[in-house]
Amino acid sequence: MDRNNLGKWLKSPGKMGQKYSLHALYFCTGCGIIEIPPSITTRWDAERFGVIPVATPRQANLFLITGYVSVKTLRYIIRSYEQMPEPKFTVGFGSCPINGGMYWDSYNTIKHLDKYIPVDGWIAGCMPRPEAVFVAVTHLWTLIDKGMADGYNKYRANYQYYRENQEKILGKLEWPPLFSKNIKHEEYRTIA
Amino acid sequence: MVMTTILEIIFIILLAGIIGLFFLGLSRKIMARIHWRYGPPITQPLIDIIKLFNQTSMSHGFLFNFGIIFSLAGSVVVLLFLPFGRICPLSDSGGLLVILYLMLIAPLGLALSGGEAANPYTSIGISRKLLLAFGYELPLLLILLTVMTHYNTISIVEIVNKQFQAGWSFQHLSLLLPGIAYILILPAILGFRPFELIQAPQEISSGPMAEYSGKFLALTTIQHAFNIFISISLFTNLFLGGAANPGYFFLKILAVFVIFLFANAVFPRFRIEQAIKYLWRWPSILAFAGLIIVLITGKNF
Amino acid sequence: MRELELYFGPQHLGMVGNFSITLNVEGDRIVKATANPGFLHRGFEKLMEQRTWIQNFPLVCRINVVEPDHMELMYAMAVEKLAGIEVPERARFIRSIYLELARIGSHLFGLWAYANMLGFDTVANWAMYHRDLVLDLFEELTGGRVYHIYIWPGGVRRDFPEGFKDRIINTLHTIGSCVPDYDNTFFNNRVFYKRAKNIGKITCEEAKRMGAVGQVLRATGMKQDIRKTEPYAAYDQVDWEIPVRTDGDAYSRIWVVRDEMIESVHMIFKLLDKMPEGEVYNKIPNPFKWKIPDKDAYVRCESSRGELGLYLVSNGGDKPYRAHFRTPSYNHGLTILEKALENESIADVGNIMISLYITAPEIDR
Amino acid sequence: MKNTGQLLKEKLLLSFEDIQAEVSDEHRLTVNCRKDTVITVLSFLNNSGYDHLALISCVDWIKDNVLELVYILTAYAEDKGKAKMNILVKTRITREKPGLHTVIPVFENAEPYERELHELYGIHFMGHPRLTPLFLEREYKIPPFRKDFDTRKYVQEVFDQIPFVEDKKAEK
Repeated sequence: MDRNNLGKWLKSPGKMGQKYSLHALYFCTGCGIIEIPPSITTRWDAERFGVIPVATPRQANLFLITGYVSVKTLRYIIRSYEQMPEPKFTVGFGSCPINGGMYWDSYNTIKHLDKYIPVDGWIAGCMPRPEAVFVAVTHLWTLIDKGMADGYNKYRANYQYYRENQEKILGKLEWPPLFSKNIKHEEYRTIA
Repeated sequence: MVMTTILEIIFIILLAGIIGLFFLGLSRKIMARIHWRYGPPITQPLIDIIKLFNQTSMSHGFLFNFGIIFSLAGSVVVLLFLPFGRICPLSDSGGLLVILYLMLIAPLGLALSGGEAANPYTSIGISRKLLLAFGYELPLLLILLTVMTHYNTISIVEIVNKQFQAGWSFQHLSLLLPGIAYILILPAILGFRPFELIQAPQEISSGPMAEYSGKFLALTTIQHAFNIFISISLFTNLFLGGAANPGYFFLKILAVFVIFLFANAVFPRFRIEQAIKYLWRWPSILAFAGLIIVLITGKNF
Repeated sequence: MRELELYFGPQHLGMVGNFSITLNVEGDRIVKATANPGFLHRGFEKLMEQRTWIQNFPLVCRINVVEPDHMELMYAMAVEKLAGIEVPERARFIRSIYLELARIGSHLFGLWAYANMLGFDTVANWAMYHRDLVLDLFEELTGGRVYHIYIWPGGVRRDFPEGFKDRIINTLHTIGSCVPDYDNTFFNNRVFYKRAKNIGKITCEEAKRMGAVGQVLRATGMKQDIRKTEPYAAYDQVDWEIPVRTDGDAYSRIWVVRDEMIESVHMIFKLLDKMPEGEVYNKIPNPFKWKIPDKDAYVRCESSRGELGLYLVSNGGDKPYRAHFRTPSYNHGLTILEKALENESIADVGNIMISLYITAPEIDR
Repeated sequence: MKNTGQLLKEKLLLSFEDIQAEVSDEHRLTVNCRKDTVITVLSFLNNSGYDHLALISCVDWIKDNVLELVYILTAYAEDKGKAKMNILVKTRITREKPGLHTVIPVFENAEPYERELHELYGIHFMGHPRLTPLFLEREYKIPPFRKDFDTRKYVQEVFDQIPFVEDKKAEK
């Protein structure tokens, strides 16, 4: 952990800030939420790594998809994800968002979450232990350091494809598209 | 003369920001220890702010941006009228009444900004914030009136000076009741439990903050830090005798803050009507009684 | 005054699980509340029809994540009833101890949720820590922290390990020694009393009419507990009391939960004293060829939220023909919640919801 | 000495003509009745003290081409004999256009159960105030809990057909 490395802070404050201040959106998408209270309270205390749950997507930059995603939840996941300010990171928690896990033949759960929104990392297992959350967080740090946690750029660049997939499952989405076309990362910087 | 004033202004704003953020970090650390946790580093609020400034921010229109700046400016202006030890940039020009008036600007600014966001939780949060402000303004006004009558001045610097001569206000029997009343309403001014109902993340999704992202959230955090500094400094200046040098003053406000933090840890939050009922009952009665006592006993100075 | 439609959840810090309520509010008062479940619907009962009798065990425990153990018990009991399997005496005691530990864990989780809802982080953190101590016991006993799959048709999967009895006693003493702390800071707190008293009030008559069970019913003064009326496992072997309160509001419900937790601790001590020696497992037929005669069964037990039932139908095959769980949160979350929220303040939505002890996965299944 | 179940069975058989009742277990009474007498049987049982509707379930007997509805009743009672009883009231309806009267007037908490069965089995409950979707987001041609709905095939047809974004990009 290089949180106390002042040189790095001066060199790239944005990156360091994103690393050590991960505000996780509190959204109980599935049964994985049962391990979130232990990991944010006394026994494991995620706050010492700067990970705290926040109430609204506007304040969050880490989206923990805790467990299986039913079709009805997917709509709200997309909605919340699009509301989060960039840069934002998504981590799938548990086996179910990876490939359906236990519910591989259920008619109401999404099998591969990354077909609908970009996911930066996965935590496998059912149920992953709270330690696994911390392993994921340290991996995410490495990814942010190397600039590889760029799911949000991918979302922007492939927005049309993602939106098509979303509409195939959910029917017509009631909110307007976030981007009018697929935007490349460099292009976006010049617009914004 | 002008130069020193400007330097003092910059110094006090920086200092208040640093101390406020330090207090925020300290509160997270101490609360964590009370929870039997290790807690975040004390610089965590600063890290959060650095991150927030490096995020994209969603604006909801002109008033949304303006309101935040307005409330931040309101807090900054209050700072200039508060003596910090001997440093007080605008001590001659203002008094308690100005402070009382300016302290209302910060919630109003947030209300302006949140009203533009058009999120129902934001509007509920703002109505709670304004109601709570009305709740504590009444006893606060009574307390300040008592203090002003007792010391026969509206200048806060003079009040501090008089306390140097005659001991802290708490040692004056006639100011005991208002002092207790101030202690009772201070959690409400600080937004501590049991009055932590403005944000109340479990009830109204962090209320006025619900729509803030990126730099707006950073600015509101800084404003919150200023607010903590201001409310505790005012209390220290009025009742704990201020201080002759900044170091001593800092120790005093630190002690006050930590004591209120402990109270914060052992209460759930009120509902808004219960909070108002509480604020308008005991603190107001005590402050009013204090005012009458002071009026009867007459001016001491 | 203008009526406003407010969406409470599913993304909300005060939500228990993935659940949503649509509130019609006038000012601060709720005019009408509509529960909107289904965010966690996985079609469990359909999936169970496609798996063999034994394969279903990993599935059933995932129905309610807060308290998987009673789900296992329910399924095992139903299978035992259909197939006519007996459970050894020692296994009955182990089941009871295990289920009571699960009840304590679940109640501590509920306490976390409730304290957190009221903004009482301190107690919330303590409760979660104590729950972790209970989960440590489970981990040693079964190998899993959350999902255990410990109860099996014909008994339990394995006996207590060496010295496990002492560790249970140690853990319970640790938790028990903090009860005065909890009482002083939380249960006897004046602000808590003000927040919870007369909130979400339902009378005994209403509760019966709307199918309330568990704490919600016991908080209205009705002394009903399936552990007493239809004893399963080893609950008829020891003496214990049903804690009851009479006011039917959030305050009484939380106090019932607290009393129940303490009663559970005492019960575990009594069960440990009386526990006989012997086998813990009656052999079942080869699970790959296991066919169960053409019958149906309804079994029920008292989970930490109230009456939990399972209607299980077999058509003589190697898979269940139909399974239907009757979960306690179902009526609490869909009927009583809508009634209890009427004319309350927005600030109390989460308060009432958690005091009714609703868990969303149970409703949706 | 007859137990509670036997007594209740005799009482039921006296009051109703076209029902079969059977005490299969010590604490279990199964009642089979026609679909139009369900509501009267339930209200009779409610008045005799079995006032807790625990569950309304449905079994799809596809070979006989019927849906079997099961109402499970227990009692809120401190009297041991009564509290132990489980009463299963069963009725059979056709699979095509299934419909019967709602039991909400008798048991208020039947509302969500009936809504669920409407959604998952396609049973229409006449007189139900809101038969709106409860759990499901997508629409299904065959209600998903019926035996002829094959969820594995459905998963293959719907979820597995959606391409990964990388594949899609490579295509273009």
